[in-house]
Amino acid sequence: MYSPDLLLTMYRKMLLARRFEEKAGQAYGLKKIQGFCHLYIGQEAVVVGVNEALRPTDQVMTAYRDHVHPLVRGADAGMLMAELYGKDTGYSKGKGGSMHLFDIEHNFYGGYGIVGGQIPLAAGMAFASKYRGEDRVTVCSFGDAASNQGALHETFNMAAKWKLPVIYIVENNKYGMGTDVSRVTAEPELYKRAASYRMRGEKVDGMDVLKVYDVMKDLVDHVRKGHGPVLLEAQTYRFRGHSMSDAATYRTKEEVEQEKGHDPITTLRAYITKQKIAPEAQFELIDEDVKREIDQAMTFADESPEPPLEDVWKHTWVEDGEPDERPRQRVRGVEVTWPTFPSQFEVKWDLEPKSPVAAPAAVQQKKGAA
Amino acid sequence: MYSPDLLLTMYRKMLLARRFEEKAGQAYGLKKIQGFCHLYIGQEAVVVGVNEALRPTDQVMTAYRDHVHPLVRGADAGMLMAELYGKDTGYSKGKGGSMHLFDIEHNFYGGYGIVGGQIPLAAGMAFASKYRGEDRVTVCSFGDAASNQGALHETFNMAAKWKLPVIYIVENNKYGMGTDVSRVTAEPELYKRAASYRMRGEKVDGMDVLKVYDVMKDLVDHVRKGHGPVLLEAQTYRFRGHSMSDAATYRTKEEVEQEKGHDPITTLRAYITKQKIAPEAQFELIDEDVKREIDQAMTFADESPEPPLEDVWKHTWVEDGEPDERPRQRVRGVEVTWPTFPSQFEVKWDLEPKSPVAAPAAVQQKKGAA
Amino acid sequence: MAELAYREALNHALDEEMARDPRVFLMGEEVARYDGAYKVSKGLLEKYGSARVVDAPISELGFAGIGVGAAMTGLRPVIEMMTWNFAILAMDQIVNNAAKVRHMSGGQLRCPIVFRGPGGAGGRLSSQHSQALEANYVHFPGLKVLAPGTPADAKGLLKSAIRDENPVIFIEAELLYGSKGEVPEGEHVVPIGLADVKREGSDVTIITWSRMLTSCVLPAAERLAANGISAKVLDLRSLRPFDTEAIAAAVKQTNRVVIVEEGWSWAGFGGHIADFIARECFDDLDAPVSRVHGLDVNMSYAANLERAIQPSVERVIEAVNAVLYR
Amino acid sequence: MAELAYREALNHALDEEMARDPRVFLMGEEVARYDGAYKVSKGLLEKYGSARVVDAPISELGFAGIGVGAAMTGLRPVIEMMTWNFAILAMDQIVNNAAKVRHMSGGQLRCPIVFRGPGGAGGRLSSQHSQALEANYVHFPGLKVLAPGTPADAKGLLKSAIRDENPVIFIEAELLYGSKGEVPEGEHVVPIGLADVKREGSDVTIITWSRMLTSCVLPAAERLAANGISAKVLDLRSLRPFDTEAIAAAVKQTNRVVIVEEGWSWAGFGGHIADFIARECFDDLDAPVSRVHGLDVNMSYAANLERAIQPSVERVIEAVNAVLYR
Ligand SMILES: Cc1ncc(C[n+]2csc(CCOP(=O)(O)OP(=O)(O)O)c2C)c(N)n1
Ligand SMILES: Cc1ncc(C[n+]2csc(CCOP(=O)(O)OP(=O)(O)O)c2C)c(N)n1
Ligand SMILES: [Mg+2]
Ligand SMILES: [Mg+2]
Repeated sequence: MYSPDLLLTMYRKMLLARRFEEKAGQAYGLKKIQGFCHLYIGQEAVVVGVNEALRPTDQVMTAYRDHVHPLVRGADAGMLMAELYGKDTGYSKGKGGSMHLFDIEHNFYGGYGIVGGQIPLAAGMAFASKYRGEDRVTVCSFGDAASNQGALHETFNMAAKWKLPVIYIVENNKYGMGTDVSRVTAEPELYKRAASYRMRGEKVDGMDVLKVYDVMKDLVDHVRKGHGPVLLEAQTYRFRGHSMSDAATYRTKEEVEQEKGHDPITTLRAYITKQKIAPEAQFELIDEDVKREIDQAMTFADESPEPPLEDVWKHTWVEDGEPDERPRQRVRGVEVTWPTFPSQFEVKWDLEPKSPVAAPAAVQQKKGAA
Repeated sequence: MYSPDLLLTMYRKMLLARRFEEKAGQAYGLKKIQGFCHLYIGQEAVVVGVNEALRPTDQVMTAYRDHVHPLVRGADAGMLMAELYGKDTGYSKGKGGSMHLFDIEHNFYGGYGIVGGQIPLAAGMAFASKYRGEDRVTVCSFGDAASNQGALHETFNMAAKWKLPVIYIVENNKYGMGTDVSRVTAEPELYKRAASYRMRGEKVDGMDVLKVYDVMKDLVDHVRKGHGPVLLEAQTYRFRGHSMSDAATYRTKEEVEQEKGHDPITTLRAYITKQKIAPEAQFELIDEDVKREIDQAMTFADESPEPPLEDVWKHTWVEDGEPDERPRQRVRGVEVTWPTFPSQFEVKWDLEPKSPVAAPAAVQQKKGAA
Repeated sequence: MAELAYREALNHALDEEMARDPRVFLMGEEVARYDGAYKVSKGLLEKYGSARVVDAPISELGFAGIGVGAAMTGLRPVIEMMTWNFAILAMDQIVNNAAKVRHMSGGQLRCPIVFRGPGGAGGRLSSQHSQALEANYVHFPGLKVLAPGTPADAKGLLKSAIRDENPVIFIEAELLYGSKGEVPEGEHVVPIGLADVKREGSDVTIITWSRMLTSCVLPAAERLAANGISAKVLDLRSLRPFDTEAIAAAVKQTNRVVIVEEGWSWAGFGGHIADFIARECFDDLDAPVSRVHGLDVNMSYAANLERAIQPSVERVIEAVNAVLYR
Repeated sequence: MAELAYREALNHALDEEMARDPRVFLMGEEVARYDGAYKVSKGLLEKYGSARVVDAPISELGFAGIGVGAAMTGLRPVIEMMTWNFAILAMDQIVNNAAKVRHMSGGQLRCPIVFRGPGGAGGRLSSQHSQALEANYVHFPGLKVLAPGTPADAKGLLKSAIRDENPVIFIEAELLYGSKGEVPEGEHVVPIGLADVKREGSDVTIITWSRMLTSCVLPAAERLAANGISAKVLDLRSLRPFDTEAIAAAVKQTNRVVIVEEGWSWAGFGGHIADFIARECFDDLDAPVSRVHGLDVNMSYAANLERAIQPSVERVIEAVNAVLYR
């Protein structure tokens, strides 16, 4: 059913994500990373299951728990870590840090710190795709707690009404900081919110990468066909605290231990083994390979210089004629393909196909009508 | 089934509302009223049906289409009109005007101009009632278009989760300014939105005051019993434009004429007549009485002085020891009963009855955890 | 030259830029079928269709953010705020996303978007509907802020705003939409950052922008002239960036300055300009900079109070007399 | 006197006011079971129960408005914003309802509410999380704005804020929560509107508020003293209203002024104070007022850039030398 390649890719990516985050956590302990730092450990099945159902040209964005989303899209681990370190070789030249990773080359559009703030952006990106007639979907993740933001309500309504090609993933890890989602949410079954907008809503076991992948395949198909946006609730769990400074005493040891029993990496590995798709030795190769990649990333980040001081003046505004930065090109010296959008095209979309109400005759008025 | 007294009160109030608005419209034409002025003509069944199901101590608020809401609560028509004229004898001493009527004596809490902005306020008022253990409900109206504001989503969630004694009335008059609600709303059956918050949602024919009254009786009961907030969609129609400067070409003459066929005042009068509750002569008495009241109101507004110029400096802040204004007392010289709230009481409400999750041990942290 | 109303000038700018560049679209409440609450977008729906002239629900935060997302991926949105009073709801998307996304992405993204709509008093609208809020946006790095006071500047600056690679806050004046003025024919683009001398003079410089130019400042200058006082009128038009050179030159020439703005004084934009002058042109000043601004109170509905709260010709004349020690 | 951390001082103020007045309640994200994201509300849930210490969902606009409604009907809410960066989402409720409801009702209603939470940089948090936004609130009539820089002032001013009959914006400093200082025992209330001389001096006045007091200004004054320059340090604490008399007296005494603030300069609060001084104390000034402020760019994450963007002891010393023409 699943190709060995797909399964092993998923395995490798989940492991890469895990190891990256573990190292990030250690680096935080050493004060190499500072500020807020939100690890994704435990939730890997969501990001990987989602990503493998997408095309490289699809667009992805998320909140501040964002290290892993670009990583599984193909971002350079060393440059991600360098960004976490605040180094010149980071994706944002050290300007964004942990919460604001961006890898546009791989269609990863960030990394946002205001809870719920990215939700409208994704609809806008989907709007642009539809406007230009592109065959592209945008995927936007947010947390369970973000679902109580007004921005969600406003955006879902427009996305649904305009049938925008956007997939919203609520990564329901049961807590927003220290608050159990059901303590502050009248309808804690979050996917049910979709109905208010006549939007398709689904839930999935977010600890099982294959289930995530399966439902996503279906949803991506639905959206690509022009049936409008969807909301997918992925039920998952973060094994660590909300951020590095969270002692996480709001949940019991037992609860955490029990959830750790559903480690998505272990689960997939067991599946692969059971299906006899790969021998133990192959896992060992992958483990080593991942370890090497992460070690290199750490060394790279460690050895990278700070950004030059005069950079404080850059990138608050776009100066006349200033091009966009292409991080891997700048840092690694490779030629990258960069997503470009046409400046001349025809807009064929009729966003509001004629309804029974006739357009009004234009009226000249002396005064506004608000 | 309905007492004659109730029926005739409803009739009188709807008529009073209608006449008040007609005169306001005329005064606008004469530039005695300026700025924005939103008439309620056609929607009277909603406000009266709602109001008659309430106690005087219940609290009411609405948006900027607000002349009639205080009127049917018992506000002084002359002082309301004076406010529309911007006179010193107005409820807000001419500071608020058409969009910001307030009559706290009658528990009418305003008159707000930011679409959707009053929705959280009502929940806050209901919060205060519940906090003090009062047996009081708060009713908040808003328009169909307001239902797409994020404030609604955020507030409904909290109101439902905390079981606040608040009733939301969406006065669905089919248009927000020139926009048909179904053109911008993915789920145009607005009462269905309640389900997203596990809230009770109902719809009612808002052109029939008795139907509105009936459902409201039931809903008020539900809310007073502590079952949490409700959303009532009253399907109604405004016979005039959105505001005085709206030529209303976005709807057809036929549509307007057809809706005018459901005039709520005519409908109630026919019912009363059919039930042989009141003879024609009694209606004539009421009509005359209403006419007299409105005429007096117009004269009063006309003859009232402008506010004194030094008033610009008042009421932006509360000065030390400054009491609240009691408009009827100030203007009419009568002693009024003013809603007061205790400053010493015991809070017995347990907003969040113990859930399985234990409260965390307090943790001292070096750093914030956001 | 054609005589156009302010709203028509804006309409022409939108029309020309939409014709020129398919990436430009207009979104906001009532902009399509209703032709705009203030008729600025008249006729555009018919011409450009429903995907380029989009009637949005009353969801300011949401559609502001949709604009930002579209701008990040290659479009050039013009987001109409029915008034800037309502845009307060959208401020998070404007200041936390539009103004910061280039920076946070280390220059990978840009956000060429225009947020436009009327600011200031609309005439008898009381407290919630009468605010001149430019100061709140001028504060944020990453944004440009424009506030034209004439039809020609409205057109020319809106075209520049749409072509700019950065987020631009474009504040029109609710009470100017019907006002008329000459607008150059053909391609008329006013560069961002240049002030304009709307009247030459030598005794005092009056610095202003947006509606105050025609409602108070020019009439005051006229009356001052009749009294033998020659007032130079400098219309900033562009608030961020503003034209430091033009201001410095005017101060050097007249040594006396009055700043006139509709908004409140506390941490207002006029105070920023005054502070700039006091520090950068200290030696050229013969008197402290004087300011005329909306009274620091909430706006009243009553006609007489509303009048008293707003800057007036009389208050401008008084301020000029004060800096001239007359 | 007890030595307390800034967060403890705030906690005591809340605790005392809640004990004193049952109308006072605290609402915000994580304020109850988690004891507050910054532990300001530690222990209050246990003491006052879940209706008086309320964990809200992440719905800033909604719960700000709920606070306003509760304040309009007899309660005295304290609304915690996890940081002021997030409160931008709630700004409409703060400036359009809380600040205006007394006025629009012609004095029938009042809105005694405190919005409080940390402002300014938190340390390596990049652009969206590091903003000092007092200027945006100071702008609006109807609001009072406070920004204490020491534990004693934090406690005393928060008590005043809770007792005030108006909406109060109470800006704490994220980086000060752990800082310690003497706090008078017993009932300690600091009146709104009074500045405090935190160090006497005669050559120059440095005006500041919030974290800059201890992070830059006092250390700079110390170093200046070693170089024979006597700097007076005036801590405003209360931004709206601010202490015009204390400022005027200080300017009269020292004739030279430096204003130090964390936030941006454009239409910032420092500019407002500078403008006040330039106009009201023109004849007492021997040099233009100088300002030290956060650089007018978006905040970077990188340690060296973040440091460069913020005011520093060096920049304060430099500014003092400049006004002394040294
Ligand atoms: C508007 C806003 N309010 C509050 C915060 C502080 N904050 C950061 S993360 C967070 C919890 C979010 O939880 P959730 O959405 O479930 O995502 P998770 O962290 O679990 O991935 C909070 C309250 C913020 N960043 N933005
Ligand atoms: C936040 C905000 N956005 C826009 C407006 C302008 N406006 C005033 S009324 C209105 C339409 C509201 O329609 P609806 O909610 O259906 O109420 P109705 O007028 O039909 O009673 C609009 C767009 C406003 N006042 N506030
Ligand atoms: Mg979560
Ligand atoms: Mg409507």
